[in-house]
Amino acid sequence: MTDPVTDPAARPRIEWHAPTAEPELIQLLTPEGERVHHPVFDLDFSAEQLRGFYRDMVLTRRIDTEATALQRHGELGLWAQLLGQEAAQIGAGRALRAQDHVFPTYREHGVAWCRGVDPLRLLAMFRGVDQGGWDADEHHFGLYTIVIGAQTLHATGYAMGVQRDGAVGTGDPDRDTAVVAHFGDGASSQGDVNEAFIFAASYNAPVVFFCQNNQWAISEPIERQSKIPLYQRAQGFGFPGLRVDGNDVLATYAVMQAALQRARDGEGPTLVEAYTYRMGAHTTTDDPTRYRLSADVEHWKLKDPIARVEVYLRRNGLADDDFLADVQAEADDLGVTLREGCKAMPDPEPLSMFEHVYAEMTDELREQRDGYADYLASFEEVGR
Amino acid sequence: MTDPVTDPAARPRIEWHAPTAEPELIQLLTPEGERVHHPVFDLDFSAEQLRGFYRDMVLTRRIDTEATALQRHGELGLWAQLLGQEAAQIGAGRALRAQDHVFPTYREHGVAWCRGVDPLRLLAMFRGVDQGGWDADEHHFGLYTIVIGAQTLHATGYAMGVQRDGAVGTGDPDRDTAVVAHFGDGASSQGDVNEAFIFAASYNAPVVFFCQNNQWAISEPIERQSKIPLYQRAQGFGFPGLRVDGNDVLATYAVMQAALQRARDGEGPTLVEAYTYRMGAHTTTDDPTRYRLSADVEHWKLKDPIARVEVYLRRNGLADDDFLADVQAEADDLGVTLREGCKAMPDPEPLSMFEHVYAEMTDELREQRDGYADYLASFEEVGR
Amino acid sequence: MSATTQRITLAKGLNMGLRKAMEDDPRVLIMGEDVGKLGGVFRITDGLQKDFGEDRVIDSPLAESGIVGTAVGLALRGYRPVVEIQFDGFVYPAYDQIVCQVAKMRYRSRGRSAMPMVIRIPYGGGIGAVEHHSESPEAQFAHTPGLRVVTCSNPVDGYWMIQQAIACDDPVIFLEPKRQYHADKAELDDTATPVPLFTSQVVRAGADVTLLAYGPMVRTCLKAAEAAAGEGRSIEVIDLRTLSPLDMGPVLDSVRRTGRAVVAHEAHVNLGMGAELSARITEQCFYSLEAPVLRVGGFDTPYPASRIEEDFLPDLDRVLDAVDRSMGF
Amino acid sequence: MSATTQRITLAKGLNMGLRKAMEDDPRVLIMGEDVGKLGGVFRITDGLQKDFGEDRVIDSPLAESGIVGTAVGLALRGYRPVVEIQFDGFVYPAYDQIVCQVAKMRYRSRGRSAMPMVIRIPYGGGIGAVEHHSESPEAQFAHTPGLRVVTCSNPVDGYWMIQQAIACDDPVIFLEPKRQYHADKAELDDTATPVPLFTSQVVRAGADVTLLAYGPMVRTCLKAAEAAAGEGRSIEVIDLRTLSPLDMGPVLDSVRRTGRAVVAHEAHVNLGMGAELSARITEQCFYSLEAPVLRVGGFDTPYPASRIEEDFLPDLDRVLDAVDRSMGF
Ligand SMILES: Cc1ncc(C[n+]2csc(CCOP(=O)(O)OP(=O)(O)O)c2C)c(N)n1
Ligand SMILES: Cc1ncc(C[n+]2csc(CCOP(=O)(O)OP(=O)(O)O)c2C)c(N)n1
Ligand SMILES: [Mg+2]
Ligand SMILES: [Mg+2]
Repeated sequence: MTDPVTDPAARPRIEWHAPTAEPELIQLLTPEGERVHHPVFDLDFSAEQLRGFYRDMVLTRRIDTEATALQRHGELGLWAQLLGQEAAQIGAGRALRAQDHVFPTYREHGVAWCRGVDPLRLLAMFRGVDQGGWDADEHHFGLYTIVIGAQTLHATGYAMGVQRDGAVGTGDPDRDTAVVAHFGDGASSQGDVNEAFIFAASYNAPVVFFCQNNQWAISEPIERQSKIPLYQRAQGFGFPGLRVDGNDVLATYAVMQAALQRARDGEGPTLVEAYTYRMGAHTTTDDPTRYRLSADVEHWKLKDPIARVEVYLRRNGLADDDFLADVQAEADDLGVTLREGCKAMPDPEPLSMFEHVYAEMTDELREQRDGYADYLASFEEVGR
Repeated sequence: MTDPVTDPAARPRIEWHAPTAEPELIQLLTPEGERVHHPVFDLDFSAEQLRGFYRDMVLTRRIDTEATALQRHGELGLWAQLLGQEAAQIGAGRALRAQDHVFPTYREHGVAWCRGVDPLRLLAMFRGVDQGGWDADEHHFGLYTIVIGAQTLHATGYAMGVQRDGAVGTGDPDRDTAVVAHFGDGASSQGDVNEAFIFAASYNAPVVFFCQNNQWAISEPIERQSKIPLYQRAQGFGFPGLRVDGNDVLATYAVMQAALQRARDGEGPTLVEAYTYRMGAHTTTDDPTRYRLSADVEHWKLKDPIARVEVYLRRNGLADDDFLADVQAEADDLGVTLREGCKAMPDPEPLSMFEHVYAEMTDELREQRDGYADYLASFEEVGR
Repeated sequence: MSATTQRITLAKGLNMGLRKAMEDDPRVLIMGEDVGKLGGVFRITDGLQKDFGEDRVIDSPLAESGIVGTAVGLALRGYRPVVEIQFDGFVYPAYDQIVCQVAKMRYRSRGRSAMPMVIRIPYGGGIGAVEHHSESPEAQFAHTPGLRVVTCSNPVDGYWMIQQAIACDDPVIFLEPKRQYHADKAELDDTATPVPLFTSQVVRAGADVTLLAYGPMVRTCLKAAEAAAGEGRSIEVIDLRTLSPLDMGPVLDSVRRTGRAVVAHEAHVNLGMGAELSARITEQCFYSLEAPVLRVGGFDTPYPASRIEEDFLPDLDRVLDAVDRSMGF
Repeated sequence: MSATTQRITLAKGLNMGLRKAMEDDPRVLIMGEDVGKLGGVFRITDGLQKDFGEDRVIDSPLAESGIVGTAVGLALRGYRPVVEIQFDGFVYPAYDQIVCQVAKMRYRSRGRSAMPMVIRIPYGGGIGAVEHHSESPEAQFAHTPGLRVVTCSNPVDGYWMIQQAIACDDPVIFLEPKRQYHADKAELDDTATPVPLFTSQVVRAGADVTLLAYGPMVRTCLKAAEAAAGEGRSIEVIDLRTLSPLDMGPVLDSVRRTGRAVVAHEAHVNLGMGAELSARITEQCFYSLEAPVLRVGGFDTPYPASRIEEDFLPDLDRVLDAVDRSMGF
């Protein structure tokens, strides 16, 4: 026998090429504001809907810039900016139906907006007043999750619960329910995310994995996590993956609507990769100039998600100056509300720290609390 | 805009089909002992090599049956049987070069055999005499790992070390080094295994992921872990995956040799799925009749990895009765050696328990050990 | 009522308790590896999938973080998942989900999102197993606020405690002493009123020393007390049952009477439950103590090869040795 | 020798220590998230990738189990990986690899396979962060045999201890008090002979009470001792530095003199280091103790929202309150 180790000519070689050479990017509205068509994911959008997207994105961006400013002024401990990711989030958020349930990361301010969560509640969390002050069930929008990827399993389990409730595949549009797991490109490397893919595939759970590939996990470029397009990860787990232009709110909406409906219909999970870019810093403590070129950022500026909708609306006479001015005014009002609301937020009572550790406070914890209450009181006495 | 939720006709649908309908199974020797050819993975095997495979498999099977019997007689605490997986392991084991390094699960007795690990050392572990009594560096064969999947990361890290040592892609057959990560079909669901895929792809590490898909993870069938063929998992991570007939020692050898060489050449990781069947129980404490049909087992009996080589050897005059009888005699001798050696194994000294927790024993541990030594001595005094 | 009693093992008690909980509440689900057809490697879920279906007794992919993480989602959807971890040593891949997600969900949501989940873990050694099958991880959970940690020591407690844990609106780490699964039988009267879940119980009265134990060590300590009685020494044995929160009432009462306490567990001594008990007893009974609280536990080495595990595990003699040392002060 | 001294922060001390270790031994590697170009979110590895290259300062995919698990393989290949976990709360995905693999490799291989790995974890609170960024996980590691756990409290220790940890042939969990990174500066003389790694140090002598602290609490305790001195109370402060193994020598010496001990840490009181210290001190100094060992720690709640974290964390007043209570016995 010839030895393939020493005789290269005798070597059977494993020829391999990445699954597809050129990844398909689903797009309905180009960066230049040109409406393009797609053989599968095309929808007729009403003028009202388009104006709605525009308004959502402008207001979401305003929340983001206000929060960033508030952090600079010491009013927030931290803020995770979404600048550049408005279309991905509004597209995904607006494609939801009331009963659909969302598991966000820490950056889904636009989705929170779509779910009717008061932006002040987001600010409260980043201010350090609480750890998520909204009702996840009321808004069908879970608390922000900071441990990367953990929420993708929660979403999958929740979707398994939806199945068990018989709330998939009934054909009743108000009953059939999809679940969305948000995560980032960096998160795709976590064991939990991959286990979520496995559980979702195994049980055919009605969950949409929505990955905002904003090209960066803090300082690490996407290439560190995956050398091939992320959406292709799904096929190895046995379900479809799609890449959509995440700066295109129309395309994101259309693709998410299809993926959500697929889940509601009982056809199982889908991975949607929204290809976008984190225009700002990772958070307000980050300094991206240390690790990326401003030329890249400039390049992505040309793909701004809001500008292209504005161009389209104007060019097609779907929005006039009044409308745009109204939205601007609304954003300004929102800014004022946020600034004032944020600064007026009271700190929690120290003793509230001991609440909600358990359904009923344990005796040993009550002892700690009472001890601390006495201790605090002793200062007041001294103070008097 | 038509609403795709309420108007099914308006729905863009995500059409999806599993990557390939009929998975390709690489085979060189059919269950009937027919030599078939493969456009890529064909090798000329010498008669000596074929006889060697046969002998390896027979002896490995004997180790397995002896150990199983020893467990029944109370000499081992447990045994993880490899019955039916001999070809996968000998094929994978014999394709290694001396410097290649292996990270096994708890079932790689055949690979251990190929690496020159004394089978008594395997028995010692399952007897509870130690937790792995061989030198991993000497044999380039790591200790058995019981926590499912953990070793796939170790293998990947080791392979990163190999890269840093400059021991890939030099063209020197005695220097270029591949690493093998063994794991099972069940293990493919663990986060660690998927993270290992990610790290290996990200760093292009010289590691071969060798998955023995024996169809079962204790009582759970492969379908619980993956609805599509496992080898297809790899392509979503950006490296090739192949399925080989794991009951065909020739094909396993050929495919592994190619995958190992690919690693040594610096071309990165490969996933090899050896499609096989766990003919025995999961371990000696398991009762597979509770969860699987004996008809399935019967079906797989026809694919026995040893029988097909025997047929081929005989039919082609590559082995005569003497050879077969010699192997049988060698197996019998081995059986005697194992039985006697196992029973003769001394229990460890109780105080050895305190050794090797740290490079140097800490003072506090020495105190515990001395205290226990005194305590033990107090009984001896009483006994006297 | 004797018609309703039957003699059961711990394994049987747990199985019956799980069945009862599933009958009583359709939101109770069981998840884990091999819990379905096989009934779990210890057969604790035997027959449940057959009777309650695959949607309620769920064989999971082989991934512990996945199991606990999806159980979090199920709980958020209103279910009450009961998760089986196959062996103690395999809970660690799920540790992140348990301490960062399960434990904190109620707190961070200010009580809006409950996390009624039971995580069953067969634990402890003495079964001649290979690595990672004999661990005692209780302290690693009890240190985490938001979790409750309990352990049963006998068949009757097994039956009641698993039901009480499932009924609890907080996450409960439920530790099952695996070497007791089939060790003894006890009489179960399923019409009795069980003692509350988060209480410790004096299981043998005594006057000279208080012996604190839980799970697998209760049996050993009762035997030790028995043996000591032969030598005229009166040992009070307390089965802690709840490790977080601790039920210090019976413990402090007892130590105030005896003036001496010994804690026994299989877990490593260093930072084991014995450390916390010692600290609390000393803080609260300082003037009653005739001797320092002594600890008998697994040594501070990894769990050794099984042929010497009996040397690692505290046994009757080592417990009595500690009692002697305590009396010697 | 004053020419060689310079004033450094803890962050700088660690950075310099890492650089020194990498210069001294080509097998030393750094791995973690954002450790490369960014130099880590705290800049502890600042400049190292630039000088030692991408093969030695390795930005990893975002997966902690993957980081530690591959570091195990690198160590088996003969490297000495120094792993950075970005924040305390993110070490848990790696907990399995740490307690089941890293901690046991030497033991199970009977000394054949060493595991010289350092796992650096910025820990503790007080920086106004969101959830999972302020945890104190030391007890969860110190309970595990096979791991060594140390923590530095000041810039000079940071410089030396990180090098000593890297030189150690055992795995070391290296806890860095993140709120001290830039808090104070200290004079480093890099020609001095450092004190051995696994020792505790009396950092302020005193006669009335022994105050045991480590990491971020050392500074608080020194200030408390200072304040108490004003009121005529003499507090001895010990910086434990090593949490596993514990160096009980200086602790027992001190407590035998003072008769009183208070332990302070940010970690939850329940099953925290204070429990173990209390148990050991009481076991070994029973007749010297004038008061039970008292513990001041983070309360047994999840780490709260940052606006009230100062109420959660022990501060100078709470430490002094415990000292008062100790003196009151
Ligand atoms: C388990 C875990 N490890 C590390 C971190 C620290 N961290 C927070 S965000 C982040 C990067 C996440 O990147 P990506 O998933 O792409 O999301 P993005 O921030 O870009 O939206 C890291 C490393 C964390 N939160 N959780
Ligand atoms: C983390 C972990 N979880 C659970 C187990 C218990 N366990 C041992 S083997 C096994 C099944 C493994 O199946 P597979 O990966 O297919 O390997 P096989 O046993 O078939 O060779 C399980 C669940 C374990 N060892 N480790
Ligand atoms: Mg990102
Ligand atoms: Mg298998």
